[in-house]
Amino acid sequence: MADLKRLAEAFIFAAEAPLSFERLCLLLERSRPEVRPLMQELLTEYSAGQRGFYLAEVAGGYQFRTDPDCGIWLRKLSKERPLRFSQAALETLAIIAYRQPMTRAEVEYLRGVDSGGVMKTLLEKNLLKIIGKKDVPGRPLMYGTSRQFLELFGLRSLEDLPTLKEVSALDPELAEAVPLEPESDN
Amino acid sequence: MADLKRLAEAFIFAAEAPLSFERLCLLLERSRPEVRPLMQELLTEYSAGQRGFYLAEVAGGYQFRTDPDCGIWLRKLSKERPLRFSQAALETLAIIAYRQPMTRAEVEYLRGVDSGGVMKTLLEKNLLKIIGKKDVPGRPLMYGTSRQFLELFGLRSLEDLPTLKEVSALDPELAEAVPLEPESDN
Amino acid sequence: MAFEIHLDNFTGPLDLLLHLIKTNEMDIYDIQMVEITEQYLTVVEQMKQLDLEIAGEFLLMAATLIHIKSRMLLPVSDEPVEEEDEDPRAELVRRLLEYQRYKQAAEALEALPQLERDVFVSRFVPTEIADSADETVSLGVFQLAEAYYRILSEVPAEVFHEVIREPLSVAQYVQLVVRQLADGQRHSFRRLVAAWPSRAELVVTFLAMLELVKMRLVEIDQVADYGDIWLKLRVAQGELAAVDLAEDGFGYG
Repeated sequence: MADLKRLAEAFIFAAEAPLSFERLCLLLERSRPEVRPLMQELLTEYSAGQRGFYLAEVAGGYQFRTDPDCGIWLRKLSKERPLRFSQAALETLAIIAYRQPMTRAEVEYLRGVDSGGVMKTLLEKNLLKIIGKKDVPGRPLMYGTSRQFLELFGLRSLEDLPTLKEVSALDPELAEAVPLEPESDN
Repeated sequence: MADLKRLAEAFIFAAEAPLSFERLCLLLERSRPEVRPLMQELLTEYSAGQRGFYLAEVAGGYQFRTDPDCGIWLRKLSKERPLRFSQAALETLAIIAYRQPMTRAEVEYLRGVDSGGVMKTLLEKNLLKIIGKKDVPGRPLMYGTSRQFLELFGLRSLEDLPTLKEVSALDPELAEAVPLEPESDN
Repeated sequence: MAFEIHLDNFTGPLDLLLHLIKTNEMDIYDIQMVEITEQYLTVVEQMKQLDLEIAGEFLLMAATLIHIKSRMLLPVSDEPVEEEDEDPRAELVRRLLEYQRYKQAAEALEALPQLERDVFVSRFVPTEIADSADETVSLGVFQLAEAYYRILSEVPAEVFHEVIREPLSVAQYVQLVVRQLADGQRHSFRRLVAAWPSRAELVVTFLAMLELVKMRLVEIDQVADYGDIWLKLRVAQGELAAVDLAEDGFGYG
């Protein structure tokens, strides 16, 4: 049993992306009920704040990651500047993350500004993805966030997104999520 | 002191290559006599044969590595690795997705290079399928994309593929480069 | 009221409006349209004077503000206008509130520990899995579409609909290509076809090239993806005479 746990550790450590529970079971050639308690143990052993790294649950999988506490120090390791998002990129990502699937026109209606360039950059960085076409006249493309988006921000799933502040309750009519009606899909 | 050890762990874990003792001291901004005992502790804590990975002393530095015991198993990771794509595979897939049915010669004409190997790989991965023979001399095989292709890209149907107009709305540069109306020839 | 504002500090007109509302300590549910419109226009005007290019969205918002302001100034009509007397600002307020939500969400995202900025993963690749798999590219519908349109942009149009009829004979072009390559040097395909500008000729030249490759008379290579294709004669000029380059040999007749 100890060996199975070691193997699980090794797989997660060596995988290039977060390793899902299903894939881990396949790799270990064991059933889920056999693997589950192991993972519980590992999550405890490598929980955040104990060592320099911890076992994180991200993007539907497990991955060893350095503890966020150490972040400022670790930045000294890399010469390159980390990815810095512009305000426009963050807004666009946020809107799509919370409201996906979204068309470009819907994003632009919410932001009040042309967003094609920003969306293209985010698509190229693989943080957004095209997830089909909307069933309305013109069949505009629909966008959503990708797995890399979850990995980048260390989220298990979209449900892990920070809760949005509710719009002030002063006016219950306004507080309701406003249905989007972009003028037109151009 | 515990924090210094955590930091050392994190540095070694995140470094791109084995981290030398000297560099570690620099990064930690501590003197060698301060760091040396830490490293002894870490080497003991993460000695080989205990976990899935261990603290190895290699190439004049420290590095966390998977335990050699697990090696044979780890090979499964590469075999069962999620699909990896080369630029060549992506191009070939793109051409066939948009213009199917396509013969190999047609693909090669568009790409300007031999594509037999790539197409074979894509067939093996079940992303392409043979959909008949073309009614021209030599009766070459015609290829198209498969169900798995749609699944992989999260598309409901081929009609969900973005048209030139949609892509170039995000990337005006493309619109100038492609004088075609490819929508019309499906 | 003097303030210094730069448009590029704002991601859009909604952002600028929110800023103005906040600095004026106004209630977002009760925007003072006259004041806000005036300030907004001042900012836009400053930008114009600085000869900065102002995005259309900022001007559109200016028009919207003026419109709302004028509607607010109209005397409330005595006629019982159905239920239509919604506050002219309502739509703007809704948009501002909604936008504010996502502006805050963006801040929350930014604050999350970010990979390669605050959090790092191990870069160690065990030799067991370090097989030389080809360099990988990111994979998504967008990448697929972009790859396709990039290729199209480099290929002459309508190649698949072209029906090649005489008088262009492949054999004839085989001869032409051979003549061009006779010096034994490498020649670029692009340069070769540049001599024959029409699409039909290009296709025939291409077919001729393929024939020559098939007959192992010419070798082709390409140094980089998308790079030019290079052709070079594989045989000595003298040996060519022995090869039958006549029309019927190619089966296009």
